[in-house]
Amino acid sequence: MEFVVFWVPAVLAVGCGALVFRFDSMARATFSLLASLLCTGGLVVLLGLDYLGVVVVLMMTLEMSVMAVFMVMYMMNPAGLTPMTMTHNTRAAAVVCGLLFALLAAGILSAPWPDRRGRPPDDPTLDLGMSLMGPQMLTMMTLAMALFATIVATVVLATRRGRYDRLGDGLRARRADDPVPGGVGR
Amino acid sequence: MDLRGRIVRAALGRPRVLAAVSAGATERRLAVEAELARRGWPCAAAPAEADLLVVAADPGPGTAGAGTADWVARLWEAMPAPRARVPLADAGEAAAVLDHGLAELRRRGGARHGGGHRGGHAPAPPAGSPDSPQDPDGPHAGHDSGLVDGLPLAGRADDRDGLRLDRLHLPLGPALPDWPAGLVLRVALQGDVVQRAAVEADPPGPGRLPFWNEPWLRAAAGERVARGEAARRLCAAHLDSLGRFFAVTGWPDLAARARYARDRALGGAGAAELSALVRPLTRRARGSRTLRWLTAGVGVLPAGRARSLGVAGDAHGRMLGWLDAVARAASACDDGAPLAADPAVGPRGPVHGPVPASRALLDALPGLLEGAEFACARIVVASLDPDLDELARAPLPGAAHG
Amino acid sequence: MSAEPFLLLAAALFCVGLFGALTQQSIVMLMMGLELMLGGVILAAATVWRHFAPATADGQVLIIVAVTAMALEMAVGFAVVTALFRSRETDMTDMAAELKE
Amino acid sequence: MAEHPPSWAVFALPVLLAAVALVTAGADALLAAGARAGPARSPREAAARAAAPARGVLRELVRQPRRTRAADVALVRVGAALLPVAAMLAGVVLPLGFRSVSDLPEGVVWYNAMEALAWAAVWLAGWGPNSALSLIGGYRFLAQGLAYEVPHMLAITTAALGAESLRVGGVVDAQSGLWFAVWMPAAFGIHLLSALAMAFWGPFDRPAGRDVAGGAAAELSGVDRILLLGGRWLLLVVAAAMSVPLFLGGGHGPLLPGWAWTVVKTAAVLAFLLWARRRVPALRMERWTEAAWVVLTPLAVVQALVVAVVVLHR
Repeated sequence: MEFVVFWVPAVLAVGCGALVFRFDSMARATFSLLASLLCTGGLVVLLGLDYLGVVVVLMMTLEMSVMAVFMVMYMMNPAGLTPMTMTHNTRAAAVVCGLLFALLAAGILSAPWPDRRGRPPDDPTLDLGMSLMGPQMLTMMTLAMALFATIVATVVLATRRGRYDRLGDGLRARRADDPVPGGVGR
Repeated sequence: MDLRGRIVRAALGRPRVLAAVSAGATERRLAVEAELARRGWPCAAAPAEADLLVVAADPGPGTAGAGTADWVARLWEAMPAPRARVPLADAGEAAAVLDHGLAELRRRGGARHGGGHRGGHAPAPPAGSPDSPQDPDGPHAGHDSGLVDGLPLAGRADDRDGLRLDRLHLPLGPALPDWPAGLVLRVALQGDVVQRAAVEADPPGPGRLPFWNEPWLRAAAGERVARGEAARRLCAAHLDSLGRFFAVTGWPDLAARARYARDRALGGAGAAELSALVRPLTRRARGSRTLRWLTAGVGVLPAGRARSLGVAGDAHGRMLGWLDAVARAASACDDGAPLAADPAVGPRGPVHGPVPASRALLDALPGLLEGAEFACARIVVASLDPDLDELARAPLPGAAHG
Repeated sequence: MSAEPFLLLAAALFCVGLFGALTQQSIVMLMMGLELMLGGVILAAATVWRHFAPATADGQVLIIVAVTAMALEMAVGFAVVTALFRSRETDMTDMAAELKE
Repeated sequence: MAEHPPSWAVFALPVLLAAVALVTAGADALLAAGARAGPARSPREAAARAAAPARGVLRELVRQPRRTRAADVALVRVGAALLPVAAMLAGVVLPLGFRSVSDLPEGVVWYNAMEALAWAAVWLAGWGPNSALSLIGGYRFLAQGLAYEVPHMLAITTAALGAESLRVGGVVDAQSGLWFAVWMPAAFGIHLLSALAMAFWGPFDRPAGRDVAGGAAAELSGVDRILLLGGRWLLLVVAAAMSVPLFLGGGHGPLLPGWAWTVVKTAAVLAFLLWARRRVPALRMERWTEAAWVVLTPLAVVQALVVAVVVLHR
């Protein structure tokens, strides 16, 4: 049973991951990546981290769905109805990756892994919460700052119109001048 | 096998009907819609969900006739089996034609499972929207020029947001749900934003009076027409427009009520009954702050232009105008006095203007549609609701019977 | 189950992702490769937490960081692509405007 | 306090959810027909009207599936099938009374993750047929998702915060006294809105709206159509039913047993949604997104803050 529960998602994860770069349709590539990451999330649950596994599933579903739209918008040849050859250095990359995998595998199989120290807490989610939001909150604060900076940076990068374009010099306009008026008018 | 036959029978008992309506067939469309509502048969929004195709399309003059045959044939191709198709030549035959269609559908539904000769491959209709079968570019088309699977690929062009994304050319209409019959808009879409639109109106064949203008035209021709009859027609015309408007803004409940009132108006209900039907409709539509929030500021016409077209400045205002006119007309339905021939103002505007009122509305469309998102574009079209019947060569006063 | 199969799988995901990231020309596809690599990291972190250090939450925190990194990488990636798409066109119109003068 | 359910519950859940979905759809069809053709003249006519969804299912079963040109059939199939599966999986944590099929330790997050699968499902079903209108439906759902998801997450987080538990059973237990709907009304309202939005139904039905000829479902026929449109009803039922354990006290109530209270409350929520749908036009995302981000999200944050302060001082 355990064998099936591990190997089915494992094979699917790697298989779908490889297919991402084989498919010539953007939609298929994106959702193949999603399938791969969903399997990863499932395996994280299998490892006893229910909360994080489900969060991975949630985040990846939302991310990949949005990604699909950007893919269709920006990729050359969105549907990839014509075969897509947008690769370079395939051979060198294959050699590098093969070597890396061999190296990692050798390391994994030969390393003298330490014994387990301690035992899992009853509620790993509580444990995670305490270490994220506990006395210091350092990790959480850093992540929050990073997220905030990203929001600002991405908006600056992606938008063409600033608030002076929208609300006029001096920001006096009562309603923003947008190509499509929003619901609140700001 | 009897069980299977019964399942097919039950399943097809109330088929979904798709009406293919060309310009000039307004009366037949109304008859079909009223009959469907009476029987509780659903109206299909797209060929994929339709079982029965009712063709109320005249072969128009010249090339337009060939065009009509073409789009109807494509609709038919896009319907999955079991399916049936019936022509409707006269509004009075609607009930008989639907009965015939149902019998035909049941026969085919049975035959498919018996003989299986209709089974096998589903037809492969062209890509694009179900109602715009000539659309050559599916959205799967890419940047590169060339053909894939026989479909040309989309090119890039300037867009509203300065990104130069793929542009998709496709015709909207003539068989979109809640769409003016006969209207085809050739639009360039980027995502769901209309970048450019051109109107292609298929004028109806000669020989039929525009249904909504009929009382005024007849009065102008010297016939005695009761004022109440004109008011009734006006009321029904605006209720029809309101039905479309509400359907397109996504308020199916109010759309259904408007259409029920319209069917009653055309079915000869008295002024009291009509007013009772119209009053709650008006109150709800007027009182809905959500509707105002959603449709105010959509499809804004400059004041002068709006005045010359005889409509209000934005979609919400145009809807309010219809509501007022409907309420007024509903109470005047029983007026027996003769209709004066002179200020012949039909539902869309003056009946005898140098240019048909709907032509002016059509000319206003492309400018309003550019840069609008698809949903807004639909609302703009529904809020102007041009009547393509009017584009037939307008019969001169006194020659209406010619 | 023991830790090795999980770690091998994580390594495989990482390498497949790396292959994609190295070979793909377009930024978007490159990001897909990065996502896969981070998927491998997530799996490895979960394995390490489970099999070697369950008493502390370090492995879990690492997963949170990796998930955040994925989100950030995607957001920034698409913002950059959007900016590129836009600037390429504005460059061209700027040039056109200069020519006119 | 959650008891272990019998093993047949796994099989009973889909049947039960489908039955509730069919009844809800029937009630909606009855109301719709009443608006279009006047009140039913006989009980027989009313029954025939209410049977419309069931007849629709039969009808699609005898119909051929159809294919559009250059369609990606595999993606359509995956998308259409994913929607009901996601709804069922989300329903796993739904308690009937005080028992659910599986009271997962982080049931609230599970529910959120499963309904999020609808994003992928609807987009795939819209993209697959290679048809402009159906793709517009797919795009619209993603825009809708971006609008509703953040307030929605905050709303259900608020419920979990109030109960200090991510377990749905725990949230129900915390409401043995005061219902959450009473002291977190904003979160409750937002959850109802997002229930409609995630099922792209009612005022949020634009992804499958009639103005795009059925949107994501425009090109589907046969089993695919049943799966997508049925999945949508299932999602609506699950999301509406979820508001009962999260905000309306689950099975808590006087006199009646827990399961009966769950049924009564779920029916009340569904009836309210059916009624509300008839009162409001559909919300377009180009207007709604801004409202959701500028008004609802801060509102949800403030609500969560208030609840957090209350919980700290309890």
